[in-house]
Amino acid sequence: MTQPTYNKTELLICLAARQMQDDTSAFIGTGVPMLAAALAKRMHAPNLVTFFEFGGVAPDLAVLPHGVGGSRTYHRGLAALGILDVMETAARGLIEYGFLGGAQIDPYGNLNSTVLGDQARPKVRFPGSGGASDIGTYCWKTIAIMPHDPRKFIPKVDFVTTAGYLDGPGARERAGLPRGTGPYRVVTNLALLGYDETTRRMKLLAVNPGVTVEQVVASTGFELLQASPVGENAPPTEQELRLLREEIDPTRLYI
Amino acid sequence: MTQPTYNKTELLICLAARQMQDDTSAFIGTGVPMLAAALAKRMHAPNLVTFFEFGGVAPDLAVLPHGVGGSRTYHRGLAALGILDVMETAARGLIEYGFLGGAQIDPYGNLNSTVLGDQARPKVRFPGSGGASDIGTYCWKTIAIMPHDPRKFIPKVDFVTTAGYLDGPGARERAGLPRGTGPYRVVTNLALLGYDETTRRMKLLAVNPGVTVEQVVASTGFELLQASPVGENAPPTEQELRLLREEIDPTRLYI
Amino acid sequence: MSEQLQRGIRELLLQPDPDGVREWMREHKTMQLVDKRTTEAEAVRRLIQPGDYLATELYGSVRAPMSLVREIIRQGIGGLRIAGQGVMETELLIAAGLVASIDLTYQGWEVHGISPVLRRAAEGGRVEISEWSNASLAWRLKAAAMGVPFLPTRSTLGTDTFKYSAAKEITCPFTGMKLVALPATAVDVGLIHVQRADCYGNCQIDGISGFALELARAAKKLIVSVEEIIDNEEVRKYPERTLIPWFLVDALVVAPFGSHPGEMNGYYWRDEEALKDYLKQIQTEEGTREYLQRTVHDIPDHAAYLEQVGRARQEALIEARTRR
Amino acid sequence: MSEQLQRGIRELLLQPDPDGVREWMREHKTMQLVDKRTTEAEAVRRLIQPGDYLATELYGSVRAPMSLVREIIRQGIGGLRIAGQGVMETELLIAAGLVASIDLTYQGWEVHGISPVLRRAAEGGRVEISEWSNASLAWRLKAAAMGVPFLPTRSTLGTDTFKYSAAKEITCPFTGMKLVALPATAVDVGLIHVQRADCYGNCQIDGISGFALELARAAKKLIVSVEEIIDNEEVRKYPERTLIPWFLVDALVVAPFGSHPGEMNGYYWRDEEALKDYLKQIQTEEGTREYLQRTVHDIPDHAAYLEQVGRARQEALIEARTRR
Repeated sequence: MTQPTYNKTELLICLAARQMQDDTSAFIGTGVPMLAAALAKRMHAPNLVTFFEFGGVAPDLAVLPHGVGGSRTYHRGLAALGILDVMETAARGLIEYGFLGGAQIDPYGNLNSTVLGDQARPKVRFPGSGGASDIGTYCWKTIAIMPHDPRKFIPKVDFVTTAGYLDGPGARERAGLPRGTGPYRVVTNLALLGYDETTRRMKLLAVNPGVTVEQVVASTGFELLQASPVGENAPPTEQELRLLREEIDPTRLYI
Repeated sequence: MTQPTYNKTELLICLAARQMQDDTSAFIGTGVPMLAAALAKRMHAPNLVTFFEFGGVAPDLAVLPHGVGGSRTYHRGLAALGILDVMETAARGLIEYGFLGGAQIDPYGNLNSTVLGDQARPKVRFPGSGGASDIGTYCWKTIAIMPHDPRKFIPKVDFVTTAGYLDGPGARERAGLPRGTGPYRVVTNLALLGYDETTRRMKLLAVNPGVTVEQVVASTGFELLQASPVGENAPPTEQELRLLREEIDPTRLYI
Repeated sequence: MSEQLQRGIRELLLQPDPDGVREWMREHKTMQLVDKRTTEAEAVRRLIQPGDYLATELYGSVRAPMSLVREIIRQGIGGLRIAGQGVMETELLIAAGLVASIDLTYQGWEVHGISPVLRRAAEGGRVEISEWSNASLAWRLKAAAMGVPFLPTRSTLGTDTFKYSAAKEITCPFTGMKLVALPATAVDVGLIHVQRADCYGNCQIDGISGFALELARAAKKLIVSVEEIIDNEEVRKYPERTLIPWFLVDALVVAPFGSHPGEMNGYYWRDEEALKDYLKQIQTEEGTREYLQRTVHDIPDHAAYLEQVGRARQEALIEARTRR
Repeated sequence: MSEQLQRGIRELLLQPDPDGVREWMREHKTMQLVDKRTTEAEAVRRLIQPGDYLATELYGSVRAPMSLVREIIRQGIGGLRIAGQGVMETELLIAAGLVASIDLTYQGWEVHGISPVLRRAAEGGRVEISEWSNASLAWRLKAAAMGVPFLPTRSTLGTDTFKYSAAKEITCPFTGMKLVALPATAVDVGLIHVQRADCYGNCQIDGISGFALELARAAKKLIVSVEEIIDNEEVRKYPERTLIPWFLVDALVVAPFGSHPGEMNGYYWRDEEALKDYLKQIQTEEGTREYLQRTVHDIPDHAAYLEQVGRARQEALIEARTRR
């Protein structure tokens, strides 16, 4: 059996989908997280519940939403609430996973989606926190989806839009963030990464198909811990790809 | 033309109704305030809007509610909200009048609807604040409806359930209560009372038909200021009584 | 603002603990769509322990979870702390001697006057009472629903209602205004009666929402009783009508006439005759005992209660209901 | 908690003032049931002043009050402070150079990437920006809606988002927990687009409510645009569907396709073609000017805008709408 071909987005979706357990809930943004949730529900997590920022809960996702407030975030859903109801559901500890992205990430999983350079007169202005800082505060486990690039994986982000482990063990708790929360995974085009339980620093868990550990290290702008052994992520399966292409995103809005 | 006969409740309703201006709003409890609002709307204040504690707004009142949460508080109303939405509407300064009652009232309009005697082991236990303390905080003008009795109009209430002018001028503001709020009128079976703008003490404005100033003074357990001259309240008119008996409460639930 | 900040003299009946509640929620709540229908007996047995902190919704003789309250009495679960915004629902619990302490805002009968049951309990020193305003208790639930340990308000400033509460004065960091900090109440058990839900617990309410949304979100364990079950398809067709989503609900009890002798908007009117009978009986301790014996202890469940009410009276109440 | 409490370094764009807002509300809002229908031109002229603090709802290209935003640009009302939770609605105001400062949470295009308009304005130092999270801005509206000067949250603790805001850390008086105090924003003007209202402004929304309830209650002046007017009888039949009651609404603008090129649940789908055209044009300053010239300045009103869109395209978008 030949391995089916797939593109980078499809790989990210599959890797992200595999991180979510059944019978849990995920705070979902547009793009990869949405498709990952849809895929996870069809594969191993039929009872995964999706929450969308502006109030949508558990939609059918028959047509993919274009944004986190779109009508497809609650079409045939179980509830159509408001932004605060969803955020407060997370605040009460009821949402397990939260998806994040950003222009920069540091070894402690702090994320920057605000500016490069000075906030008052930035070199590059990004959209800002949006729900990211809320998600990073309240969801139990956050999963960052990032392109793997040494200019993005850097020792210190220009701006901490969303708190990761801040400056190390105990820092979240000292800052007043909810007990037991924090970065969980980073899914990139090269690898799957996690965090060391003691040092709270980023750790390479598994490389993507055809990628070497050296490539990942070279693409990371800070010293990367490594699991022993470093695993290898299985490529998207035929079933995953078929679901993605035929059922989840047949019009190729995202993939 | 002979003066029509009326009972005490009918008189209280008419006096209370006459205190409310058109194009305003009133926070309404069951009993006299509800009938007063219904009467005011049919007489001089067609645009008076009624708010009920648990969310009812501007119902038709075709059937009188039995309680502040009943279905008749929003039947054919303009909105059916929740308790906090109504309370916060008052908190934002949008509700003009609030009706209150109690077992005791003092010269500054402080009201007791909690206990006689010690709170921990009371001589008599009353229902407690309910919405009274909220109404007394947020409505611009509160109107108390009370039986006139020297044991109820006393120098110092056993328990300040609801803040009147507390201990005098400036006390509400010092306590942090909203600027410009406070007791406005007291409607009793004997008289209509207000408050002196300087001393914030209760003041006799007008006696009820057939009642003398002396009777009111004798029925008040503290020194009562008097308007000069003290007016005389007109008795319920035939029109008021007809509306009350034929349209507002034809089954005599309250009157 | 050099003035001394005041604090209420009562002890908290429930300590705010957002992180503890988060961990509890994560461990005990499920996102699974499972049929949560059960009986009053089973729901109460499984979810309510002696000493729990309870709150009921709505209020008075309106949309009140009476069949659940009667079952608590039947099982004799005592030492309860309650948020006492109530008429008959909480009064029955006090009457049965099951209540140790009350975060009280109102216990009475509105136009029908004060509560003889509360009078006997309070004047006899048999319950510990903290005083709150009605909105304050709802904001305390809201605080828990928001996952914060307190919410600020201006309500009750300057009163003895504040003094005999467990609230504290604070100063606004922006304006210097004096405010009351209301401690969050993530109650152990919430009891709510609604018109409709699907079998998973997605609940719809006709008319005012009272404080159902706040209580449902503040409760660690939530028992909902419903007049009728609707298909999940109906929920999915009108997702904005889901005021209480399924994952908040731990048990769902189908209880037609569940608010009896109170009313239920769109379903039945209040049973004036039964209420008058009740109000007469509770004037004395003996009458109260008789009432509880007859309407709770002598009958096994809500079905038997409805038989006692009788079909003819039920039909009359349905006929007299408030309609759109 | 001996640790030093932090505070954000940005100045407040709007000072919380509950008593001032109360007095403003009492003087300016009316409880009267008057027909509030008017045009975009009249509503904007009467209710929006240069320098006002504005907020729009919903978000993105969804249920957004686009016809009102275009009218503000047409009238060139500048120096605005805005609560920047937006995609096209707020981006257009920034593009037109009307925005002086932003309480920003998100200005971008989600899957379509970052905002070239915000980039040029921010990188060129033409707008002052404070940073907030999405929920924080909604809670700030909620604080104003509750009549309190602040609300506590745990969100943004430890971040630069907090550091570049105007929030302050406080300590919980019950638990000692560190919290962020979010200052209330009783905005000068709120702009909301909804599906339906009666002529008095009793508004119904299909689907998620976003932060419409909070904004409507936080706004000193509220302009609502609607897809269609319904009879007051419909409102009275389903009073629980009134999410924004009439007395909050100062002007009501009937604007079919008012969210175009965005979508409107139950009414029309998003106009992908128009959005792509827009996204292409705003890549450059010149393109942006051209776009504004063509879709705003060259045409007198929303009716003319809809003619520009064309009937055929409108029908296709209606056909593609999300249905129950």
